[in-house]
Amino acid sequence: MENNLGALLFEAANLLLIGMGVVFIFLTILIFLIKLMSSLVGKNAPTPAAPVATPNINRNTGKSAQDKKVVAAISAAVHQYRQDNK
Amino acid sequence: MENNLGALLFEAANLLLIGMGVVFIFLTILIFLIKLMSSLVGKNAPTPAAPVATPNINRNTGKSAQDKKVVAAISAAVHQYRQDNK
Amino acid sequence: MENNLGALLFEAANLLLIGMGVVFIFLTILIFLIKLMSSLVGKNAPTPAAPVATPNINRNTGKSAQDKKVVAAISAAVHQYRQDNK
Amino acid sequence: MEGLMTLWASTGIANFHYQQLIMIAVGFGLLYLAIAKKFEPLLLLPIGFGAVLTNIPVAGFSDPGGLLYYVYHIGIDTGVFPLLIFMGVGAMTDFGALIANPKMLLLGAAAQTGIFATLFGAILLNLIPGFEFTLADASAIAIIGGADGPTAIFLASRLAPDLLGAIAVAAYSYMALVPIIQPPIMKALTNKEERKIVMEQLRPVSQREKIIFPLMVLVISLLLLPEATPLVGMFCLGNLMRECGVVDRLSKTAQNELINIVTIALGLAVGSKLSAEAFLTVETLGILALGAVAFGIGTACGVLMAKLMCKLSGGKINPLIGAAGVSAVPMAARVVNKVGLEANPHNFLLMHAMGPNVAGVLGSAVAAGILLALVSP
Amino acid sequence: MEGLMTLWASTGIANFHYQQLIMIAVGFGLLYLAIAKKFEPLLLLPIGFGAVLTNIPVAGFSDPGGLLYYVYHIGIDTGVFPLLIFMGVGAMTDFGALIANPKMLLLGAAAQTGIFATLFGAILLNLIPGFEFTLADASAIAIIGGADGPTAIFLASRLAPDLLGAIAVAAYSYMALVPIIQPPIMKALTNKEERKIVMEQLRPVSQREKIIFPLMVLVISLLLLPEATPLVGMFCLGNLMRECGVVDRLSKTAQNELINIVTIALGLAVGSKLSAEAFLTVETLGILALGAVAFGIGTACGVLMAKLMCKLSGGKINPLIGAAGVSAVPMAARVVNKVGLEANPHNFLLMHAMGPNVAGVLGSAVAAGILLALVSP
Amino acid sequence: MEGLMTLWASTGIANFHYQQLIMIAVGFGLLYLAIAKKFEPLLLLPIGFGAVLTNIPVAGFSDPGGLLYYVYHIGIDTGVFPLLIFMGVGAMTDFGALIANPKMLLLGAAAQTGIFATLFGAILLNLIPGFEFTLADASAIAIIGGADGPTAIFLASRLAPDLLGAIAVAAYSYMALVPIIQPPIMKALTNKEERKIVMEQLRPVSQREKIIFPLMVLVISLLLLPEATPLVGMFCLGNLMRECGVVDRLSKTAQNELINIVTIALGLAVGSKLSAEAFLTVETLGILALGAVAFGIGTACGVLMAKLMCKLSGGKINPLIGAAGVSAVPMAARVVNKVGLEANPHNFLLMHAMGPNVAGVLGSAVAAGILLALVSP
Ligand code: NA
Ligand code: NA
Ligand code: NA
Repeated sequence: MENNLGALLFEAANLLLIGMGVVFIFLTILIFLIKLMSSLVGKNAPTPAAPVATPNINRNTGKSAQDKKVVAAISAAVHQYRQDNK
Repeated sequence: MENNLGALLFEAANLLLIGMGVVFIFLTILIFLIKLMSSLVGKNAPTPAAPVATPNINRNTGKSAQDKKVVAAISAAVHQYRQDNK
Repeated sequence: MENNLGALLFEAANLLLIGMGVVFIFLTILIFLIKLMSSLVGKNAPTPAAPVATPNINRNTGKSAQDKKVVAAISAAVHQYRQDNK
Repeated sequence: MEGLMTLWASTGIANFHYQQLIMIAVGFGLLYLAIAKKFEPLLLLPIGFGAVLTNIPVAGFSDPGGLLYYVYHIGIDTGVFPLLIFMGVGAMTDFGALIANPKMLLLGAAAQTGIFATLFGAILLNLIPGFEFTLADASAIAIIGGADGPTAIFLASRLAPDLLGAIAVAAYSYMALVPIIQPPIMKALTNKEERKIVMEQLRPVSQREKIIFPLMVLVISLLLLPEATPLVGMFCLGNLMRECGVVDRLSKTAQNELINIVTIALGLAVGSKLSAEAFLTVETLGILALGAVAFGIGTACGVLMAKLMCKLSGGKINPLIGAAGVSAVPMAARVVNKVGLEANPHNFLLMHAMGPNVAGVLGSAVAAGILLALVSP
Repeated sequence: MEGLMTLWASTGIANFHYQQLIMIAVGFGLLYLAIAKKFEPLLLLPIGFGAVLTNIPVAGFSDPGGLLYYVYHIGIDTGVFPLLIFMGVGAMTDFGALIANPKMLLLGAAAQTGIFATLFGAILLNLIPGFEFTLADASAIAIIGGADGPTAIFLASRLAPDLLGAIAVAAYSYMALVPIIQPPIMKALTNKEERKIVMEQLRPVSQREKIIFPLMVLVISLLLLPEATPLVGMFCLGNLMRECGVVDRLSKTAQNELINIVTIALGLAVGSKLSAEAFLTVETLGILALGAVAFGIGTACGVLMAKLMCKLSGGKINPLIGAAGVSAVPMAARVVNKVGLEANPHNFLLMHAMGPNVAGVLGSAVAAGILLALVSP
Repeated sequence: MEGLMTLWASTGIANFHYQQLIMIAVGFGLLYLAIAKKFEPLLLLPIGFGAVLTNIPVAGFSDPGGLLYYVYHIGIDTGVFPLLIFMGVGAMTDFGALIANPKMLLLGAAAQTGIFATLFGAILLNLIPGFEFTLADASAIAIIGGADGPTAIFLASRLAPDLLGAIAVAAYSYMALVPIIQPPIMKALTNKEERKIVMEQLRPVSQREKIIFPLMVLVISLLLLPEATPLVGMFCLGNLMRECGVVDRLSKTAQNELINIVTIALGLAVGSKLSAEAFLTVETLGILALGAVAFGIGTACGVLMAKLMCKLSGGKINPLIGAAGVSAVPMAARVVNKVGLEANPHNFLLMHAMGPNVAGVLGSAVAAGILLALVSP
């Protein structure tokens, strides 16, 4: 059992070294590739067409359409008022 | 066959008695537990935060924001009108 | 092989004839049935209750409710203004 | 020319048996009821369509390897589809009215008499030559009186798979016919004064009570009647997701996309059991007759229990709401409301009828559990 | 160190065969077409991704127990996924334009010539050493001319599973290439005067006609060609749910969440058939060539039939709309509209092209049914 | 009376073993944590409910033919559910913060030390009588330190299915406990000046970078560590669907309905592994203890690595963000933000912590791949 434990611990140490090594190698390669990629496409590329922004844009359109309606309604009301007060 | 029918009818009677008994016992226990539960947590607990209400609340917020806009637009229009009529 | 090819080509010709025949028969029957059906139910039937329209209707209701609000707000503003200017 | 012969040999025309044509007509009949008459269309439309498909010769929809074969064996043989539907129904059900007035559970209990009384009817039908219902068959038929589609399908898939198609069709048809079946019974058993009774407004129910309720039902069920826990448990899971307020995205999916997907599949799978051999039998007529009887007895017992409670409470309970105890949510509650309004135009019973109505769902799930525990297929 | 060796032995680098690298490049190529060129991205993106995954050594995506293995065997081997897609497409399709002008069905019929003519091409390729297409292979390849993805996948899964990957890729690629393939053929077969023809506005179609239409198609199909009912039937079910107005929640789910889920899974499963052994063969080149031929012949026959109808109707039909008969909904109808506008800037053919376009879907489902009935794998 | 005896023999009361009662109490405890304490309710609610159901006697939820039996074998045994969840999580993840500052990947790497260090702890526990963890068991337990639910479930289903229930419960519980576990460690390893460091605003990231990123991760993964590609690949597929902009409907479904449906099923299936035999063992206590250790070590190593990077960068990096490297998205990033605000009320670290946070997801998927490659069950 003790012996077995030693073997298991040795395997665990092995896993720790290899595992952390591969994790760091993997993610370090990724760092360099991201930098490379960004330097190739990132700077020239247009800023993202922010998909989340689309609904906002629509909503704004909605709002401004509404604003226009409000303004139109007010113009009409004020016009009417002027007529009445003439 | 007739004999078999008698046996089946006897079993059905058995099922009727036991079945309705268990249904009533089950639901009667539930009545008492609901009453117990309500007396323990119901009276003290806040009224439900009505999940259905949430959208309404949002909608109301939306509306009131809109109302504010309307009021602001009207104030502006009326202000403008006053200026014009001075 | 050549022989086999001949057999395959013959089968393909068979398929072409039967296939296009059945396609045309199938769709021609459908033409007549559609015409029959339209003459039986189409002319008398009301125009579709356009399911897509429902949300629009709601939206319109929303809009008109909003419009009413705008009108109400304006009436109030104008009324207030009249009062002020008396 | 050989190809032409092969093709002809594979046409429907050359392969139809007249029974299949009759069953396809039955399928179209169900589609007509679903679309033109709005009879429980969410289920009867896919059931009707499935009935048409399964009876097409050569196509083999319900043969091994066919679409409906897979759907049936994956979803109904395993019991998974009715249980998922039950979870979704749980997520759609508001027990507020029942928690505010728990005595309503007695009405949900009384209405189950329809189920157990129908057992006798099914067995007595064996006196007529051509009928040979076993006790398992009788139980699966009797559950139609529970007026609850998924419960009926679940129990039938366990006790009498051969009768499943007819039982499901009868259950959903009678649920759709509630506005026609119930009012005469309700009026025959009550007088106008009783129907006019206005009930006290229900107290508001706190969120905490609504959260604890499904857990309590689950506990009673697992202690008393574990056989009922598949149905009751999934129902409680759905209801807990609805009320707990922390998993709204799961609750929303259970009430919408998930139940919709399963409904399409369940309907088609039920329809696939409407084959000529299984449906064009005298037993189907028996099932339809017994289903009507079960509905009627359930309604009557619910109303009679409500009359008793009316007496005992000094006239505070309108006996009409007993009819909602058969479940058939929310149709039965609406019928109660309508009949109540006829007697007294200011008497809105809808909320009061929701209590017995959801109690009836629990009641028939419990009844199904008892039948599963005591009857073997 | 032993661990390090084990790890090295399990890296991709140590296990790649060059063919797998090529296939991964093919997968990335499909992703490029889907994302940068917007070639049918809903299908080609998951197909491309599946092609990458299935060719990763060691990972075993398509080995028993792997994700793509399950998805393929559950969804495509059984035929369930293409049928569910077909139901969803049915729920998205509006047959109004076709019901208003049913003669358009003839254009949908004529365009199927592309399918059957391609059979000869596939068989004649056997003259070239390296090709050994059976009649089943030839049929599965020819259906690319139907310009309908799920139909092609369904037929290929039945008649030539080994070619499924290449056939699906060819079908979706050519559907995306319709704006490039069709216009030259359309212009070569028509003169400018013909292209300028303005068609009469279509009458409105009542809801009742739209409800009866899918049922009618189902009936003809089950009488004449039961082998086509899996495809046609599920399509009609989707369309009936859409039009009947009583099961909107089911129709909405079929058109959205259900078809989206199935599309992801179907794409991955099709991609899993893009293994090096199956794809890097001379047969793939043959399939790509034959697919283009099938598209071309289908387009040409559609236009020629429309020219004939134009003559017979005294010039009331614009021959361009015949090209929409290959289906490829709605791309082909849009191309017709665009070519029409080039000839006459006030000539909007879109609605008129929708008739032959949806007729083409029915036409190729019927053609698939014939091939299923007459050709055995 | 016989029926009454049969019924009694089938009640829960007559069949309970006390261990089942304890496990049902554990299930209710999980429900309490989920609902009242809001501990990862999306998973812990179905897990808790599944634990209750699976321990009901007679009902047989997890016996062959029972609902949870099917759900477990279809979804977890095959690995399909965790992979679908991973795809959905990928579709919800924005890698912008990481692409803008790729050095953050080092923090996501450092935090994985918690996983590998815990291996020793699990093996050393074997010194205590009653513990007999194999290397496979130890690996499955250690992955709790990855703070990523689906990764832990996927690895446990492969390496130690018997411990799956306890491992999943520990993983989700500790993810919920991040706001309690992490701050003391973060404060012990940093001084107030370090915690006050304000970081530079991140540059905006273009859509093209976001599209290429998941493809790049996929390529590195398939070259270096194919065993990690099931997890990494499905994650990248989800992320690609999100960012590519041409399959929004698929991305939306993957993030909502699909992940919701799978979450309900996954939770129930995990709960079904909380049987008395599997959970009421001393090993569960060991798993809970080791999980806490793994979380602590991971947090500490992340912070220490961030301190090192702070030194090397001349004080431009706030060491707190290292704690987010364990993943537990987005909880850990929020905790970093909160602790940062305590030190400096104008220091908003949330966006900067999102980089290491999503890096931690990749890191633990890579770690899981290594364990799958080197450890056999
Ligand atoms: Na009931
Ligand atoms: Na076509
Ligand atoms: Na992690």
